[in-house]
Amino acid sequence: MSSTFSPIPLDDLVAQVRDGMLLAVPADYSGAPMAATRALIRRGAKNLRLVTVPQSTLQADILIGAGCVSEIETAAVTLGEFGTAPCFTRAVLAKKIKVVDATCPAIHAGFQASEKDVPFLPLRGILGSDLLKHRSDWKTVDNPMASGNDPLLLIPAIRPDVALFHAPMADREGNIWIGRRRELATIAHASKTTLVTVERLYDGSFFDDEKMAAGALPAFYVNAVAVAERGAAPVGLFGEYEADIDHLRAYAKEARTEAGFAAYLAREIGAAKAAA
Amino acid sequence: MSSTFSPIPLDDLVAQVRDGMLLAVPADYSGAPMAATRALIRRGAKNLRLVTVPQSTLQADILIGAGCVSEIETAAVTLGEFGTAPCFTRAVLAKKIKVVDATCPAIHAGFQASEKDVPFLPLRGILGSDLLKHRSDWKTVDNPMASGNDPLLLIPAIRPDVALFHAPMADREGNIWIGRRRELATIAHASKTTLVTVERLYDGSFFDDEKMAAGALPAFYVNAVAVAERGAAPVGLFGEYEADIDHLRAYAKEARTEAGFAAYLAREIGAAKAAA
Amino acid sequence: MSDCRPEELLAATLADQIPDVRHIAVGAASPIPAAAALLKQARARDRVHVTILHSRRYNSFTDGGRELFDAAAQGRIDVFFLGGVQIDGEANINLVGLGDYPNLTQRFPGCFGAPYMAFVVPNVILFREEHSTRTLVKKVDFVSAPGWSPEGVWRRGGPKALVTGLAVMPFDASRRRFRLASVHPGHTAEDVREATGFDFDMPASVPTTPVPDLSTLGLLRGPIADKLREFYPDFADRVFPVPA
Amino acid sequence: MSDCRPEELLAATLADQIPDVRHIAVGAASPIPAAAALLKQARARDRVHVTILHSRRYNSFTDGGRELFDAAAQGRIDVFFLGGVQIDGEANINLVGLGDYPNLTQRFPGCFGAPYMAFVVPNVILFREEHSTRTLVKKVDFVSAPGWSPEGVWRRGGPKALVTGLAVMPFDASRRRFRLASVHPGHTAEDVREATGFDFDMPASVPTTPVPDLSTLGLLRGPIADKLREFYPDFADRVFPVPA
Repeated sequence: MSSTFSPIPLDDLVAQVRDGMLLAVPADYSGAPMAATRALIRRGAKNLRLVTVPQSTLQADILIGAGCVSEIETAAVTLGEFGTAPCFTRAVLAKKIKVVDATCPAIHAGFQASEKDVPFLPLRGILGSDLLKHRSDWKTVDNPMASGNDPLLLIPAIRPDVALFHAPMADREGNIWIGRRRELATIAHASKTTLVTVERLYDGSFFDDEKMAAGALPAFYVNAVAVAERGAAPVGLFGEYEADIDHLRAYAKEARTEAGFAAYLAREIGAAKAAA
Repeated sequence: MSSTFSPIPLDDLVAQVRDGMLLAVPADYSGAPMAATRALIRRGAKNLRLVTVPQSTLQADILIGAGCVSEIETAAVTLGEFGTAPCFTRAVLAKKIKVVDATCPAIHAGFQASEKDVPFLPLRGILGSDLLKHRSDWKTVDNPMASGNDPLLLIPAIRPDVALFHAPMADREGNIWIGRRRELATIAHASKTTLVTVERLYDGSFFDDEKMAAGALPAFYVNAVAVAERGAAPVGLFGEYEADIDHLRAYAKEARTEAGFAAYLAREIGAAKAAA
Repeated sequence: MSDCRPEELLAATLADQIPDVRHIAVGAASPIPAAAALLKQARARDRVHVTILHSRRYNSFTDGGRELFDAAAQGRIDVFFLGGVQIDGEANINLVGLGDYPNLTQRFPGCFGAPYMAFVVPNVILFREEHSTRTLVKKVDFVSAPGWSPEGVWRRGGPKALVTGLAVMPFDASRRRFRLASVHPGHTAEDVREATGFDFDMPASVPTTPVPDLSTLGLLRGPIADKLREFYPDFADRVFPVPA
Repeated sequence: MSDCRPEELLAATLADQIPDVRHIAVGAASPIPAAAALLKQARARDRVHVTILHSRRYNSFTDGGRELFDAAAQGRIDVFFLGGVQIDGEANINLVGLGDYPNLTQRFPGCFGAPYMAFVVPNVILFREEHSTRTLVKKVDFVSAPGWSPEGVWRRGGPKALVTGLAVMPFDASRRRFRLASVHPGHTAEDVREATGFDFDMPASVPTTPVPDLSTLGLLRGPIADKLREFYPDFADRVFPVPA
């Protein structure tokens, strides 16, 4: 990428996530794009199909609670030590969203298949799990490389319309520093469009220093960057800040009721809950 | 890994590469273990089956010239701008070694399959190449995820007995700094045993600094480490030193004859050519 | 027992289930298994690598979220812990919900990596503090990960034992059956039978789970509590309060 | 032409074969294609990303050796250059050897990534300076990468043109045939016919390959020569000597 890179405003960035798109987001340990999520909710995004890589916490829960999500493929949605994810749980039981239950390695494999542009990746294990009963897109075949009976699961490629995540830095060429959170590279490789929010700009090129280059995602995978200070909060950001435990604990309690979640939405995000 | 890590002498390290083993080595841009290769030649290694990830230059050529190799799977062996690899070329034409011709992405896919412990990875392209006529281990199947005619190549897992490469640093816990040469991680993941030579020891843990951690291969993949200063020379080492152009140019000329190569072997490696 | 907290007993008991291995991994939100892994490491003669996903210090993965699963597939992880909202008599675990999926009456987070780790890790230890007919059921409502597999299905490992707040129950995959091996102090085999929704083998005489000795308690309350404080501060403060 | 070196003509001619794209990649040991890619970048209205594997500055891959191939599979690389020890009339290329494999009479390095890149990159440009019946043959001894594929075989791209020291020959995969589009200054269409071992379409009148204009030469000799000096110092010094 040449010197023509420049970040865009956050609202312009999230405008590229259009209603109905398949949206990939990372787990809370690898750059949850919370500022962008709040902006998405404020703009009233609808019918997003979410795929979490491989699980999600607060981000999926508030997107679901705000009525932005019609479907979610996930290995788990939870608030971790603060309990089950209240909006997710409520929406599933009320059948307001469709859950496509998965397991972590299958989601990773689906992204790797897309990264290589192959229709599937084989995966060991999982056979006999009830997941398979509800995943007609997963296919069990007899291992074509073996002579005998050797059932093997094939996981189809997952190709999101857009990937959205938060990272510590973008450099002046638009490269993103992701450190050892390499699933972010895989997510970007696998997605048609990649949108990134960053804490700050880095004055120079990561590629001028092999130590920084080792943690860089090249700019040519990235379609747009917006600066969002503390853009992962109240979730933590690797190497930058810890999760705001008090916020998450309070959320877990407040969002237990619809009314409580609506109050949270209005106060913390400045958004009214979308009509159901 | 705990504080019990300590490097071992180079000769003890290469003693773990036993005759007949399937040995994986990286390309010249990602840490060619030349000091270890010279030690291997001095100890008179025999019948090694070499797999280059995905190609090789001087390393494969001198191992072959010294009579250490019975078989090589490779996407290419060449001295690059200095011409064809003389010992490789001679040995192939004289049928002293068996060449299993491959292509770069197939070798990468074979290692990734092993990394996931799946029997194969599918790969697009390649169909119609004469490579397939001589690779009975590669299998063309009808894409099991498609309804119609969609031929697809399956590449079997490559699982080396031992991986051997050179890297800039090991830390006090035995973690290896590989920077952005991430094929070294894949090679280590895929191999039963991983042996590494390093330029120097790093006083501390890479994991105390997220910037260093981003380029680290965790110690639990590494079976032994030896310190070998300028251990990739006369090949270059990423971020450390450039190739010794004069050496390589002279080698390309000298090794054009058997006698010339024998002289090189005696002078540069201190080894007599093994009996054919 | 007066001097041993339940969490200490469970950590020591879990540690006793861990064979001599090279690499023990602990998933998210598992303070007691984390304590058990660190205890095993501290008491081992040989070097034992412990990965605790929740930790920065005990997590040296650098290849992204898939590395835990790939490393397990490579046979590099010898022990892993799994829980279950429900666990049944054939060691199937349910992490998804109650009711007739997808028509659930209760929803839990989801399967995480359990359907995979249960196959590729040689020694899976099931851990669930609550031992009741609500958690240990005849048949789970949803099989997140099966406890055993029919012949011909590739499977390197699986559940080897279940540890609960009441008992230690090894699992025999060939017989698809648990056996009561010991009952924690203060409880009886009959308590276990009443609190368990599935059939299991009950020997005529069931020993009491040994309480941790002073040296083990010293490790737990000293160096291991200090380590846990990094990544499970709430747990460490509650179970191992720093003396005023 | 007196003022234009052959390498400059070839670089400019290759650049003219590159459509307006986002990402041009250049493999190992390819100084003239590298110059062509940088020239296209310099003259493009929109931002063009150039990856030169041989370079540190023009190589921003961070996912290991597979990334070039994965990025190409993802459709992120629009143009790639391939050579061939032999190239035949159906755009098959041979990088392996002469003779009846594996009983070769001459051995070359090997296929590298050609069998893959020829399928996944939309615009593959074949480049071989030597234009002779030795290099351009009726049928290659070994098909490293086929020039075309039968219906039903997934294929996003393939050879679009061949540039040699004599001529520019676009390739029509549907007809499996080259066409002579232009002959470099100083040569005739008949020269090309005599030096080519395969049949190709020859229009009644064949234009001369345009020589680079002064602005193009200025770019090649100025900023592009400076860039090439980083990773092809020998080539840059030979073709673009720094004035004493």
